[in-house]
Amino acid sequence: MNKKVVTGVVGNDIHVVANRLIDISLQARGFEVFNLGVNTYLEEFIDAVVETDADVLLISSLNGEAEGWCRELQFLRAEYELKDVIFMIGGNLSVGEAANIEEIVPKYKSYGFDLVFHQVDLNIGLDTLEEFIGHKS
Amino acid sequence: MNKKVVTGVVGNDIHVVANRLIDISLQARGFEVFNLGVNTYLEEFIDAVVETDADVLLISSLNGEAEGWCRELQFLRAEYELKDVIFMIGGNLSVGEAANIEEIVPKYKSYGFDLVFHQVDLNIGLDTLEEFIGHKS
Amino acid sequence: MSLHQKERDIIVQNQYIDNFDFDEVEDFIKNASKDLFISHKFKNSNTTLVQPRGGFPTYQKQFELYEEFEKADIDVMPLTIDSHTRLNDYGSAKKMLMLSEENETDMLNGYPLVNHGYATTRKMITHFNRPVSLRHGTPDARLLIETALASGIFEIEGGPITYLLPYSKNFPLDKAFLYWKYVERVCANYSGLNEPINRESFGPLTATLVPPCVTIVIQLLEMLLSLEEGVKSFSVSFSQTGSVNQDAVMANVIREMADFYAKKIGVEDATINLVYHQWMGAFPRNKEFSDSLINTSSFIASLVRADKIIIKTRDEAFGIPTMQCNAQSVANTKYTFQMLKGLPTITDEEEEANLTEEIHSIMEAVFNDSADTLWRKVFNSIKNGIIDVPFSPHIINHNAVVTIRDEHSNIRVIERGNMPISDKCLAYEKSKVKLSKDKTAVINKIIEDIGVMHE
Amino acid sequence: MSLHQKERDIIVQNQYIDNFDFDEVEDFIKNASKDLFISHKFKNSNTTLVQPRGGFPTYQKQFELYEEFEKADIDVMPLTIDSHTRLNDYGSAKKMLMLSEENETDMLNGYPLVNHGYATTRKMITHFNRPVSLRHGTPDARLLIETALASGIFEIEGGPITYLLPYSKNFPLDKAFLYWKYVERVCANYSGLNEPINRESFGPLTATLVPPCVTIVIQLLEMLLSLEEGVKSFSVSFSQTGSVNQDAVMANVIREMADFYAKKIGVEDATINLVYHQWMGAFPRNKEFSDSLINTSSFIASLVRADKIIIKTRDEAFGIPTMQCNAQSVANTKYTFQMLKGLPTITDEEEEANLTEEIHSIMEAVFNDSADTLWRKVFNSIKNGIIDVPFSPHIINHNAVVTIRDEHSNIRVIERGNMPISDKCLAYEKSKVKLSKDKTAVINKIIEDIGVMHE
Ligand code: B12
Ligand code: B12
Repeated sequence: MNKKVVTGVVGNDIHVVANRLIDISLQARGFEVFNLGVNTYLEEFIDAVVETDADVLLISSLNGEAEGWCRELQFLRAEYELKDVIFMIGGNLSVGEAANIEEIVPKYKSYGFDLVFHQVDLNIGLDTLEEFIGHKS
Repeated sequence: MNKKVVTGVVGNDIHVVANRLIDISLQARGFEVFNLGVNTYLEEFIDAVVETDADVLLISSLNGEAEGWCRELQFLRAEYELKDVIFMIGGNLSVGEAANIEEIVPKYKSYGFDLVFHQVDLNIGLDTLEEFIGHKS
Repeated sequence: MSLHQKERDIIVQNQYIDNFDFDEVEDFIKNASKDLFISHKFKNSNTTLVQPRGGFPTYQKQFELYEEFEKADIDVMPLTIDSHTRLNDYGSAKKMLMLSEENETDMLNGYPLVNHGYATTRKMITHFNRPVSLRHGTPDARLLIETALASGIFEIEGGPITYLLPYSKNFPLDKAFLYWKYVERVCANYSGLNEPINRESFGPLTATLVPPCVTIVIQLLEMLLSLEEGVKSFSVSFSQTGSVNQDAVMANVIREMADFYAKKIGVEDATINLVYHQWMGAFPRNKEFSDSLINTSSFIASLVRADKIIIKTRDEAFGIPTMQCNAQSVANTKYTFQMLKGLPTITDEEEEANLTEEIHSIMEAVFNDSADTLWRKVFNSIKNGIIDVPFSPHIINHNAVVTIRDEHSNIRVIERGNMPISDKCLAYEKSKVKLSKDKTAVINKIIEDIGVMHE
Repeated sequence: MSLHQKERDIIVQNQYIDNFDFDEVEDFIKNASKDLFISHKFKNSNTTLVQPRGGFPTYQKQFELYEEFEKADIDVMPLTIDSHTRLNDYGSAKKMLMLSEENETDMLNGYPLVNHGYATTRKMITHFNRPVSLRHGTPDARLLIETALASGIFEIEGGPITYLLPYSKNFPLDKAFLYWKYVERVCANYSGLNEPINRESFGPLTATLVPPCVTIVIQLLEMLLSLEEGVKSFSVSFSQTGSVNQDAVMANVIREMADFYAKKIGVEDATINLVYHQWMGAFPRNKEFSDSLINTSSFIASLVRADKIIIKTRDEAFGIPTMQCNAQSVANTKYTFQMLKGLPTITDEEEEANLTEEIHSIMEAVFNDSADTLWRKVFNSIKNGIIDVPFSPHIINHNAVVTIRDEHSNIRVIERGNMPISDKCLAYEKSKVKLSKDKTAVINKIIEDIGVMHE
C-alpha cells in the first residue's frame, strides 16, 4: 500500500513553485499526495494529517516565516498523538542569510521535526525520506 | 626660467601610455621635458639628468619591475652629487597586489626618492611636485 | 461631497493614524520638489534608472538604508512595505514596530508606512529628495497609498492582477479591482497639481515560465484600467525571460502595443515608460555567479533601452540582503550602465509579428466579453482562463497553460488551455521545441527550465 | 639536409637544454591525444572557449595553477613565459628559477619553458590533457616554440607585428619577420601529423585607441604570412573596443576579410577562428566594477559569437592575480556563457561597408609596395606609416594616426597620417565626432577616452 503524504507551504508564504514540484516528485516516487498548497496554517496541516491518516507531513517554507509558525508543533504533535507520523520540513528556513547555519537543524528538531532541510535540494530530501521510512519499517 | 624634467619608464617596461600623458601634462604645466620613453635603464636616466642639468627626474614603472632597478639609486645619486635634483617615481610599484601597501612608500624613499606615488593618479602626483618645488625655492 | 471623497474620509478614519489633512497634502504635492517625481526624472534622463528593493521596520534603519543608497548614487529609492501592513493588520504592525525599536532586531520584513504616518515619513523622503517607489503587494492598498502620496512617494507599484495572482491564494479578485480603482483615482486626482504621479505594473508575475503574451496582455490591461481613471504616467514592466532575443522582442512589442491600446481607448496624453526587472526566478547559490547574472540582466536592460531597471543582489538565493550588499548592487549596475556604450538595436520581425498576433487575439477576447465595464471583462477573462498565469498560487487562476523553453531558452506555449491564441501561433510556438512524447521527460524539462540560471 | 633543418639543429644546440630528439618529438605529436589540440576542440564545440592568462616559475606552482583551472572546468590552459626567456636570456632565467625553487617566492613573472625543457613540461601538459596556449611576446621565439611543440603545446600566440610593436622599443622588425617565418614553418611541418597546430595573432596590440582598420589589417597580414608557410589553423583576434556595436562590426568584418584574403592568396583549406579579448585597456580600481566589466566583455564575446575568449581578472588594475582569483574568473565566465541564451545577431551595414573599404585600401597599398616578398612589403608599410599603431612604444612606428571616441564610444580616426584610407572614409569617421577646435580640449578628451572604463 502506498504511503500517504500531506504537503503544503506554511504560513502566509505564497511561493508555490517548489510545492508544485514536490507534488509531482512525490507522486513519481509512488506516494499518495494530499497537497494543501501555499498559505496553509499549522492547524490545517494537522487536521489533514488526522483526516487522511497520513504517514508523512512534508512542510515547505520559503519566505523565512517558518520559525514563527512551527514553534507549537511539539505541542500539537503530542495533543493529537501523532507519534508515528514523520514530520519533515524544508526550503529556506531563516529570515535573511542565516548567521548560524549549524543551529538551524537542531532548532527545528527541537520543535518536533524528524527531518529538516535548510536550502537543500528536493531530491536529496526525498531520498533521505525514503531511507528514513525504510529504517522505520 | 622653466624647470627641466627628465622622464621615462624604467627597466624592461614598455607600458607607454602613461609616459605619453606625462609628457603632455608636464609641458602643459610649463616644464621643459626630456622624455627618454619606455625601456630606459637607471644609468641612462642619470646620464640625461647630468647632461641636461635637470631639476627633476620623474620615473614611471608599471609592470612591477621598479624595485629591481632602483635599489642603486642612492649610490648613483651620491656618486654624481645630485643632491638638488628632485627624484620622483610613480606608477605600479610592486609585483602582484602589494600585501603591505604601507611599506611601499618608505621603501622607495630609502632608495633615495623624494616623492613616491604607488597607484596614484598622475595629476595628484604633479600637483604634489609643484608644491614640493615651491617649498624648496 | 462626491462618493469618492466620502470613501476617502472613511478610509483615513483609522485608530492607527493621527489625522489626515487633505488640504495640507494637496498643498504639499502642489509645491513638492520636482526631484521627487519619477515622471519628471523619466522625462529628463536618457539612461536606464536604477532601483533596488528595500524596507526596514524602523525610521532609523530605513534612513540608514537610504544613506547607503545615496552614496551609491541611486536613481530611484524603494520603500518596501511589511507583510502585516499588506494584510491591513496595522495592530500587529504597530506591536512589531515597537519591538523592533526596543530590541534593535527587525521584527517586520518591511516599513510599516501607515503606522509611521505621513508627517514622519515625509521628513525622510524630502530629506533625500529623490523619487521613491512604493512596493507592497497589497490587495486593499487604499489607506497605504493615501499615506504614501501624502509622504512624497510619487510612484506606486502594483495592480489588481499583478499584485494578486502571484501573491495571494484566495483574496477575492473582484474586490481587488475595486480597491485598485480607488488607488488609480487618487493618483489621477493628484496628477494635475505638479508633475504626474506614476503608476507601475508588476510584470514579473510569478517569474516562472510566464509566456510573453500573458505578461504583456496583463500589462496592457492594468495600464488601460489606470488610464481610464485619468492617470497620466504609467510604467509597464517585465522581467528577464532567459533569452536575450525574447527580451528584445518583448520590449519592442510591449512599447508598440502600449501605444496602440492607449490610443484605442482614446488616451493620447499619457506617458508610458518601460521597466525591466533583473532575473526574478530562482537564483544560483554561488554569489559570484549571482553577480554575473545580475550584470547580464543590466546589459540586457541597456540593450532593450529600458527606462528603469529593478535590481537584485548577490544574496538573492539566501535571504533578504544587507544594506551594504544592496547598495553594492546599485553601484555595480550604475557602473555597468555608464561604461556600456554603442548599443545596437535589436529587432526580430518574425517573432514580433507572432507575439503581436497572440496579444491582439487575447485582447480581443477580453474586449468581447459581455460584461459592461473593462474591469469586469478582465475579471471574467481570468476566471475562464482566457488569461492564465503559470504557477499562480491563486485559486481563481485556470492553470491550463503549459510552457517550456526551446533550445535558445525562449519560453514557448505548448498547451494553450483556454487562451484564445490562433492555431497558427500555437503551431509556431510548438515548432520551436523538440518535445519528447514521454510525460516524465517533459516534467523533468520543466524542472530544468525553472532552474535555468542555476550553476 | 635542408637549410631549414640546419637552422633547427643549430638552434637546439644550447647549453641550457639537454638534448633535442626531433624523431621522438615527431612521434609524440603523431600519437598525441586529440584533446591537446585546440584546432580539434574548435571543430567540436559550439560555445565560446574560455582561456585565462597565467604562468609561474616553478613546475610545482604551475601544476597547482592548472589544478585550480581544472576545477573551474577551463577550456584552454595558458602558459605565460617569463620576461628573461622572452629576451632569450636563459642564464638569468635559470638563476631565478633556482632561487624561486629554493625560496618559494616567485622570482620570475612566468614559466621559463626552455629551462624546464620539453621532457618535464610534457608530463604536466599530458597529465591535464587539455589544449594549452603559449603566450610570450618574444621576437626570436624559435627555440621557445620548438620546446613548446615538443611539450604538447599546440597553440602558439604571437606574430612578428603584434608581438613587436606593442612590446618592444627597438628590436629590429625585419629580424622579427624572419624569426617568425621559422616559427610558422615548424608549426606547418607538424600540422600534417595529427590535428593541425594552431597559430594565433595578438589583436589587442597596445589596447589603447587602436582603430579597427589597423587591428584588422595587421590580423590579416599575420594570417597571410602564416598561411603562406603552410599553417592550416589560424586564429585572428581583437579586444573589446568600448562600443558594443563596434565590436560586432569588427567581428563581422574580420571574419569576412579573413576568408576573402585567404582565398586571394589561394588558400582554401585552412580553418580561421575568431578570438575575443576581454577589455585590455586600463581597468577600474574597484574590484566589483572590474567584475562587472569582465562579465560585460563575456556577454559581448557571446554576442559576436567568438570561438574563444581570453579573460582578465578583478585584480587587473593591481597586479598579477592569485591562482584562486584567476580560477574564479574562469568559473564566472563559464557560468555566463552557459546561462546566456537566445543571442540575437547584430549587423550594421553602413559601418561594415566603411570599415571594409578602409581595410581594402590599406591592404592594397601594402600589396602595391615594390618589395618582392609579402613580409618585406609589410615591413616597408610599417616603416612608412601605411600601417600605424597608436601608442606603440617602438621606434619604427610612425605615430601620426590620431584617434578619438565618438559619443557611442566608437574609436574614430581623426588624423590618418600616412594611412591610405580614402577621403570619403575619413570624412565618415570624422562626421561621427563633434571635435573641439581647442587643442587641450582634444588632449583631455583622449585622456578621458583612455580611462573610459574607470569608475
Ligand atoms: C520566484 C520568487 C518569488 C515569486 C513567487 C511566485 C510564486 N507565487 O511562487 C514572487 C515574485 C511573487 C515572490 C514574492 C515574494 N518573495 Co520571493 N522569491 C522568489 C525566488 C526568486 C525563487 C523561488 C522559486 O520559485 N524557486 C524555485 C523553486 C523550485 O526552488 P525553491 O523554492 O528554492 O525550492 C527548492 C528548495 O528550497 C527545496 N525545497 C522547498 N521546499 C522543500 C521541502 C523539503 C522537505 C525539502 C527537502 C526541500 C524543499 O526544493 C526546491 C527545489 O530544489 C526566491 C529566491 C531564490 N531562491 O532564488 C525569492 C525568495 C524566496 N522570496 C523572498 C521574499 C522575501 C518574497 C516577498 C516577501 C518579497 C516582497 N517583499 O515582495 C514576496 C512575498 C511572498 C510571500 N507572501 O510569501 C525571499 C525570502 C527571504 C528569506 N527567506 O529570508 C527570497 C529568498 C528572496 C530574497 N533573497 O529576498 N517571490
Ligand atoms: C595596456 C596594458 C598593456 C599593453 C601595453 C601597451 C603599451 N605599450 O603601452 C600590453 C598589452 C602590450 C601590455 C603588456 C604587458 N603587461 Co600590461 N597592462 C596594461 C594595462 C591594462 C593598462 C596600462 C595603461 O595603459 N593604463 C593607462 C595609463 C594612463 O595608466 P597607468 O599606466 O596606470 O598610469 C597611471 C598611473 O599609474 C600614474 N602614473 C604612471 N606613472 C607615474 C609616475 C608618477 C610620478 C605619478 C605620480 C603617477 C604615475 O599616472 C597614470 C594616469 O593616472 C595594465 C593594467 C591596468 N592598469 O589596468 C596592465 C599591467 C600594467 N600590465 C602588466 C603586465 C605584467 C604586462 C606584461 C608583462 C604581461 C605579459 N605577461 O604579457 C606585458 C609586458 C610588458 C613589459 N615588458 O613591460 C601588469 C603589471 C603587474 C604588476 N605590476 O604586478 C598589469 C598591472 C596587469 C596585471 N594585473 O597583470 N600591457
